[in-house]
Amino acid sequence: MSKITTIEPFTKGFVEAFSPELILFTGMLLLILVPNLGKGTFRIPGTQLRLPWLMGGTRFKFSSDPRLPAWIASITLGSAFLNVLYVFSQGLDRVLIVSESGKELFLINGFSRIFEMIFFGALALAAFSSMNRLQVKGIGSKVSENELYNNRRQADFYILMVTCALGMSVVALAQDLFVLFIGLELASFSTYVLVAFLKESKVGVESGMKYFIVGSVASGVGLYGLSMLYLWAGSLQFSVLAATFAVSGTTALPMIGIGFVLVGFGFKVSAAPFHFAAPDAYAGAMSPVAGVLATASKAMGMLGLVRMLLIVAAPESTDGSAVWLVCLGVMAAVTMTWGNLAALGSDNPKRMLAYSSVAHAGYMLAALTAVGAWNWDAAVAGDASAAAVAVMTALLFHLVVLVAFKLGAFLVLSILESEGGASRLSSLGGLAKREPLLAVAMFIFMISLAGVPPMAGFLSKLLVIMGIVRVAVGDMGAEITDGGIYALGDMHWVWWLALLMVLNSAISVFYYLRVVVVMFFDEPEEGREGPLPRGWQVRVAILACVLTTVLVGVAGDSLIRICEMAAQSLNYNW
Amino acid sequence: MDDWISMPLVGFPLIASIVLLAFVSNTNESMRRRLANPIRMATLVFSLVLLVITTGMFFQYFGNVSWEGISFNNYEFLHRYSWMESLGIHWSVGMDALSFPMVWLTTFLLPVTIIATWNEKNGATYFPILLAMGGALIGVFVSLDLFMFYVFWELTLIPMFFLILMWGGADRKYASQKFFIYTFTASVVMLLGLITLYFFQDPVNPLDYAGSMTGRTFDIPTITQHALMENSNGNWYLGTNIQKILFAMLMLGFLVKLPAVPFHTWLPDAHVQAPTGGSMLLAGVMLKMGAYGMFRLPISLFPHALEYFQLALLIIGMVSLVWGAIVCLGQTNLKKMVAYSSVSHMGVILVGIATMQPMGWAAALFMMFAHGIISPMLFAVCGAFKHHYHSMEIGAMRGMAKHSPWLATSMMFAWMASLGLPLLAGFVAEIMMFIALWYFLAAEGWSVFWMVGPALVLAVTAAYYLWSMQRTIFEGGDETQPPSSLHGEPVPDIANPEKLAMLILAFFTIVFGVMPWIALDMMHDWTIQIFEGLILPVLGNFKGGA
Amino acid sequence: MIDPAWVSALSALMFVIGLGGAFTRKNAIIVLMCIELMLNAANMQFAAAAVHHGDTTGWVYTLFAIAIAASEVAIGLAIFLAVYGQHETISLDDVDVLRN
Amino acid sequence: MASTEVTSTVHSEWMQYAPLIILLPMMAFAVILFLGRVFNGHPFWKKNLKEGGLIALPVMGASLILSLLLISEFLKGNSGVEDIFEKMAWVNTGIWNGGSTTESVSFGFGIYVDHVTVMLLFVASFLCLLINVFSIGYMNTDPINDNRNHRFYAEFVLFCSGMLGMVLADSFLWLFIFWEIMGLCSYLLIGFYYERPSAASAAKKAFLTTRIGDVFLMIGLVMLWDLFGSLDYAVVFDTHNIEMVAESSAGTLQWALGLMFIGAVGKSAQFPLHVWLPDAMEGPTPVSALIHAATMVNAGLYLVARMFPFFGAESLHGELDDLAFIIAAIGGITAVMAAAIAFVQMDLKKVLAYSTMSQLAYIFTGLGCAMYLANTLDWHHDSDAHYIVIVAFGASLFHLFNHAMAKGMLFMASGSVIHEVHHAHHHLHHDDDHHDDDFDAQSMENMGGLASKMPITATAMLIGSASIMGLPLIGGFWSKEGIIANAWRVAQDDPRFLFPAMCVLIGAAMTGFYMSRMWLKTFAGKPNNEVAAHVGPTNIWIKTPLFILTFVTLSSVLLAGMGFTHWAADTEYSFLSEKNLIDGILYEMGHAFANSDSFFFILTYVAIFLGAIVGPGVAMALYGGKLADGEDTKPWMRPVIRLSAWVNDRFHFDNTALRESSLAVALENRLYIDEYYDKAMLNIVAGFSNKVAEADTEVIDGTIKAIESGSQSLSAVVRSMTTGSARDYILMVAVGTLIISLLIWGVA
Repeated sequence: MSKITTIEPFTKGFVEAFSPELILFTGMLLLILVPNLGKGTFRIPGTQLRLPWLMGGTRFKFSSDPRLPAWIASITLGSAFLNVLYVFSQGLDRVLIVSESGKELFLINGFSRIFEMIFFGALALAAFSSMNRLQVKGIGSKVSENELYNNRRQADFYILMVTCALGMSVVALAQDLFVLFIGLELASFSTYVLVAFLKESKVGVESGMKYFIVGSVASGVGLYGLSMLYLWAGSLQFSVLAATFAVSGTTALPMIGIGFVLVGFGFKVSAAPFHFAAPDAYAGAMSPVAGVLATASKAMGMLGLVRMLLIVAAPESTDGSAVWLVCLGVMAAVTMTWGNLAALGSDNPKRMLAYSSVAHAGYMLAALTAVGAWNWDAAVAGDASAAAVAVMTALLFHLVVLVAFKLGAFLVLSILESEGGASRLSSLGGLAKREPLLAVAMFIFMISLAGVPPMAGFLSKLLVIMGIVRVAVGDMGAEITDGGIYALGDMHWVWWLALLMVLNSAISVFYYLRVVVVMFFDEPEEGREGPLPRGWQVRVAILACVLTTVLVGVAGDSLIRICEMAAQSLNYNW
Repeated sequence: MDDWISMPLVGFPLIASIVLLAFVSNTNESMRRRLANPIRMATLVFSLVLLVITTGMFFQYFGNVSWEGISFNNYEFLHRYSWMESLGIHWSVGMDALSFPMVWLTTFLLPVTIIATWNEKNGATYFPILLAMGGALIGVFVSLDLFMFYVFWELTLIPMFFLILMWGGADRKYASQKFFIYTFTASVVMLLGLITLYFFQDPVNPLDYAGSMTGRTFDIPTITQHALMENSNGNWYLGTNIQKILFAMLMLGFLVKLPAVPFHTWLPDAHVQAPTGGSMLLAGVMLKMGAYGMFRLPISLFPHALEYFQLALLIIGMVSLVWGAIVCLGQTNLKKMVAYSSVSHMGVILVGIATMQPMGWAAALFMMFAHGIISPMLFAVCGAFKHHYHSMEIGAMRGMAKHSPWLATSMMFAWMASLGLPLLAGFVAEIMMFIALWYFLAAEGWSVFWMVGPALVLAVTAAYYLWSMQRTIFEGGDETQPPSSLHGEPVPDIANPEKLAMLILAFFTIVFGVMPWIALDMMHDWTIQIFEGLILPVLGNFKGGA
Repeated sequence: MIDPAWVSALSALMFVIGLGGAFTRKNAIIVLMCIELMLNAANMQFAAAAVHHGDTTGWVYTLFAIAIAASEVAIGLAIFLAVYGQHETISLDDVDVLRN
Repeated sequence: MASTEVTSTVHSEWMQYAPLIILLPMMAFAVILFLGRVFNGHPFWKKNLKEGGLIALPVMGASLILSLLLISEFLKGNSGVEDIFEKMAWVNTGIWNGGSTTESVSFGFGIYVDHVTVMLLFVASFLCLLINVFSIGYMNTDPINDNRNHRFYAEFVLFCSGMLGMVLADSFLWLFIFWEIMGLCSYLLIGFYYERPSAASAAKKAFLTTRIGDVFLMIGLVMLWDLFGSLDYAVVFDTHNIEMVAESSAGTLQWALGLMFIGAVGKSAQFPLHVWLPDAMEGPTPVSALIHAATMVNAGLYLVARMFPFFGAESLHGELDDLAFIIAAIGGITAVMAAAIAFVQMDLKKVLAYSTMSQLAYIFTGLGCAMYLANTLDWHHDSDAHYIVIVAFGASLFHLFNHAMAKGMLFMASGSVIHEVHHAHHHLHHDDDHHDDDFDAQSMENMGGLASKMPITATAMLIGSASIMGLPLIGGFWSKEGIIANAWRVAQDDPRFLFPAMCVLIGAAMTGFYMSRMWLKTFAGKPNNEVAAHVGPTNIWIKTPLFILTFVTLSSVLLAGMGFTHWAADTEYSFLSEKNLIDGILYEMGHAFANSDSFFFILTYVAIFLGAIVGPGVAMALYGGKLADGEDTKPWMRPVIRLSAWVNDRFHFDNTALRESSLAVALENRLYIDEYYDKAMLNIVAGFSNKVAEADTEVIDGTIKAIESGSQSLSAVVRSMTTGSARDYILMVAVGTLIISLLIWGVA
């Protein structure tokens, strides 16, 4: 493992380390400025002299191009993504950015990098594929809601996308709980507005309001939890919190504080019972935005949970298993079951995907639970820390590939949405006849979500189950060789989470397949027999998702290794 | 190149079908109609290539492999390529005398199915899907890696799902989903069992082909090798309880696939709604995946658990046998009846396994093979019946012997083969199963009355088959009008490709009925190898020995 | 100087009032106010803790939190306005097109 | 487990061709079926090849010749077993019975030739050929069979293959295999007129009923295999092996043999599995003659006869007598019951069918008695006892032979009658629709006085009936007397046997009655209607076999003289080894008519009195009568007809009351057994299966569906908690906060 370079902000190496964020920042500025470029002049006060300052007025042809903001955003996010990818491929330079007073602010390592990849990748895909989803026409007297997006509002849309990415990357890098929280709020506020972006429609604003109000309450609770932790530890630095937790972690104040913080992140990952707003939000938001919520935003929440639970309230603090073990186990079980059951009867594909996203959150929580089940402190020899790495690998892998097939599914819906809504299952009717390849893509996303081989979703679920089972089985394999006798009950109870998880994936097949059946079996809805809306960008994005889903499913070894590396870098000890 | 499996048998059909499908889905309706014939020919040729390869393997033309005398846990054409190193996953293929007959059967049924359903609608997509189905099925049988096995195991669901959904009967929507979900549910439980098994390996002692991240391996030969190990306390491999629970979890997946009562209700629905080609492959090969899996994994890995569950398996098997047959009697739908008869025949396999006798196992293996030839013919007949008379109800068309002598003859033949007429393929397995069963029961001191139930099934089987023939082949003649579903069209006989398919199937039914040793010898050899190489050394003395 | 413990207690009370108000009141604006109450409870706690620990970071946290609260209000009000435009009410119970 | 060595192998020149006896017809099956399919309707095929009949004929001829060569070889003293496929054992498998290795087991195919084989081989191949000849005359002249005769001949030769295979097989397994093939052919041929619902249901009934027997046969075989580790005759009949089995599990062996006997009961149409045989008469007459009279129904007898070595084994002395009694008793019951039902049948073929049933029952009784004797007497050392056992066994086999010849002939003759009546009917009514009217060509109501019209047929029928009735000196007499005598001999030892003994004695009188009734109603008296008056003579294909068989039946006295009964039963005995022919005949005569034992002396004459005087006498009194004026018949039939007319004149009585009695009604309804069976099938089996099918969908699949619908409604509940009001969501956040805090705090 390479050495950690510690630098202060704006010193040597800072630009390299922060290059993705700087790219995003630049992109954001461009997004604000470029669409406003025009023949505007500035009249020097008191004179008739007008100096052209290129802002406002009649805009130039290129700056009034409705696709311009989307291109800028896509290129910005895409290059940020590529930048991270490049950095990643160059080996993991670990950089710790500290304040002048020595407080750790940001840590750049494999773990944060991979989350940045998830965030930027998801947002770049969403931005790129929204490009022709937002049809541009002049605002007439009678226009459909889709036609309302002139390029000025498009600029807003993409600015929010980029700020969202910025906020998320702050979350990824933060080494201070409060910094993390600020990043989280930045991203959250962006998503609130993005969800409510369809302000000309009832569902749009309603979903935005619900998402905003419930999200605010959750982050209010979380912030209060932070304040309690601060009151207890005197600092919100992870390193300090972890050290303090090891000493006096089991008192009431930190326990409740951690619980409150969990609420804040729980809302982001849409864990039960904080998930209620999520289906409404997904259903009301535009599909690409919903896709971002289900992937990047969820990854952000999960990242927060990981930081909180594994770094701060680390399992070795107590008798080997984490204090939050039961709590998280219950949460995982309830979340995955609830999500699947609710999705089972849902007729709205977007709600269905939302509930499925809740279920996937449950799977990830189960994985996280497994990490807490075993004392993975490096001091304990043997399989333990390797097991924890394995579970974390599974979690990261799941988050990464989720971008491909979850977002992909939403992108398919987005095409239908721009045609006139995708809020009923029957909207998908006859997709196989209308555009076979799109139906095949959707089919691949669905079976991947269900966890059917050979798709990426299967591999990710397999990894998660493997992680859980590995923790549950522990060292028994070796001990059996030495003469140990074990029964089912000797396995850690997280094994039952794995069982619940496989049963849940069996339930989930039911509703995923229903989508497939509708696409391949049912006739198109009336008035939707014709070809689907055109637009190559969204199709390219879907193709990218399909390829990722299939290729990772068939040959995911390198991604597993990348995730493993990232997982290893989560903790100095690992 | 000496890897005759990976690309030629598995990769080639899968890739070819994906290429064909991708090509077809980019074309319009009329183009697709024009493409149907060339694609049909292409898939036929492809599948014949597969058949030539496997037949060549049998005749030792390829690879010069003698299928008899492969010792336990050794495989021919064994090739391992690293696939997902971090998890200990390899692309690992190989065949032994257990899998080879199944592989041959698959490659044999594939062209026959294509021929039998020569005029299926939407041929441009139908035939490539059949080809994909074949590739996936072969993949299941040649996999020597748990992960790979599971991947192919599930992969078979997808083409079959589409076959039922796109070409099935009126209620295909329900049936295809039920089929998928039901078997998927069972196999995810199996997956959890596999993973738990995986982690019960000992990572401390160096394992072959272990994953870099996990320290364990998915390699079936390596894991099977462990089954022979005892720990220092003289305990069973993995210990009593763990073996039992893993055995049960794996068996659940296989029992549902087989299917055994009470996990069988997906089968009638799937069969009744599936198109002929789907039914043929489903009954011919897919059900056997269950039995194959049992032999390959739980039995080879957990002999002690098998001993523990012997009685349970026996009861499940007997119940399947009897229940399936009795339910058949109560059916009025031709295809449903045939579907339930499959349940009954799969009961034979289970009972054969439960006897824990080489003869019983050989009976089970031969039943897998024989039923794999007979049941496609049954379904081909059902399919032709439906195709020509637009009805599946027994009695919708009578006096077939006059109107459609070919179909009547095929039906008579298939029905007779299925009810276990001697010198047709099914008989040998049945009689061997009965001998092994009584051998076990007698050694355990059971009364002969326990034999009567399963044996009376033969009479019940005859009853429903004869009853259905009475109402289809016989009677009627001039007096009975053709079914109203024909709308006054003349009553047709089956078309030439169907005739050809029936002839091929009938021919091989006779061949393997008269000369069972062609396939049985290697199966026998496999049972002897596993008994002397695994069961007896591990179990020592167990129930059923005299 | 007031014992930070009292401030903490007050902040806890504020938090409970805020949280309780958030799910008992229908009017979105009032709920927003309750949320502000919760945030301010946290702010007070930060301030109190900063005093308790003698750590200035707490003050900084408070400042940031206030900024967050402010932007939250801005966003919230904007959304409520839009909601009112479409639904002609901002009663949380009545804005329930999306359900199940 | 016993050893699986093959004991003796004798190679002879003709043994190696023995498989051809089976294979030739089997190949002919495929050839005829294929050519028939291809050339159906072609004039050459129809006229010159008789739709396959002339392909079958040489094949059956070849089989007969090969059989005869084999038999002569055997008679020369080369007896033994040859495993033809020794090198490619049919089924190789293994069994584990303790220890660390498995034992290999194989089921091979081979040819086994002994006295019983040879006897039945001759019967089968001889009758197959004759009936083939008959078929050409019978089937190809009936327009209803046009263009489907190839099916008949194909199935016919397949049947022959099965029958010959069963006889020649060297193990019970292959016996069973060929047995089943015969069953299939029987099914196909009964259902030959597939368009008739009655034929379809008769075929089904035949297959199913025999299948029930077969199931038990199979269990028996499986048990037998378990005892001996093999099903080869050479192994299971080995004295040493039997000793080993007898030591430990004689009871199990009796069970095994008993279960196998159930198979025989089904195949030979004995009570209670007899119901299929009368219905089987739906098939074409040659089929009835061959399968349902002469050969296939003998398979059951053959199977029981094959069990003789067990009964005769010293080591099983006295262990199997219960089974012997059951065999005899079943025979006794069936003999009387079938004869009684035959009393009231009007259908010519049905009378013969019940007669077949009854006579087979005689043979079963005879076998049962012989088995009893073999099992209880110390016949291995006592030469008197040896003689008794051998003669008892031999008599049964001899009756099998006589009955097969006579009954084959009777059926062919009846077929000839039916054929001509049918033709006369059509000729008379000039109608082209062949199967659409009420006219029943098989009913004796439509016959009468045919002796003058069809003299050859009438003669054959007369001789055949006499043989069945056991008129002294003719055919069946020799064997029937033996059976009755042995039954009473056993009854002296074991009072249980009084029952079968009485049955066979009464049965003799009954046989006399119904056979005479049949002949008289058909051939004597005046034509019952116009059709009968116009019946003409039959064709050469039909006459030839009748002619031949008449002589065979008449010459059975020669066979008796040659010591058939000894030879057929005793491996040590060979033809004419002890006496010359004349001495032999005289010995048999003396034995029959002047028995030194007074009991048997009286018994013989009682039996003769009952069978040859009482039975026929009553029949003559009721149905006798002169031919129509101006009609005359062959000289040898004139006295019979005159006698019947005389008896009728003198002793005629009114039997209306009897005919209308409830017994007669019951008999006409076959004692309601079929009805009970049908009801049981309909109510119990069908009802049960419908219930099970219902349970399958309602309970098993219902559970699955309930899980599905249950999760759907659970889903509705879960989803309804997402009320749409943000307030509730916030409430849930608050509640969640509380729970999380409690859980974390609580656990910590």
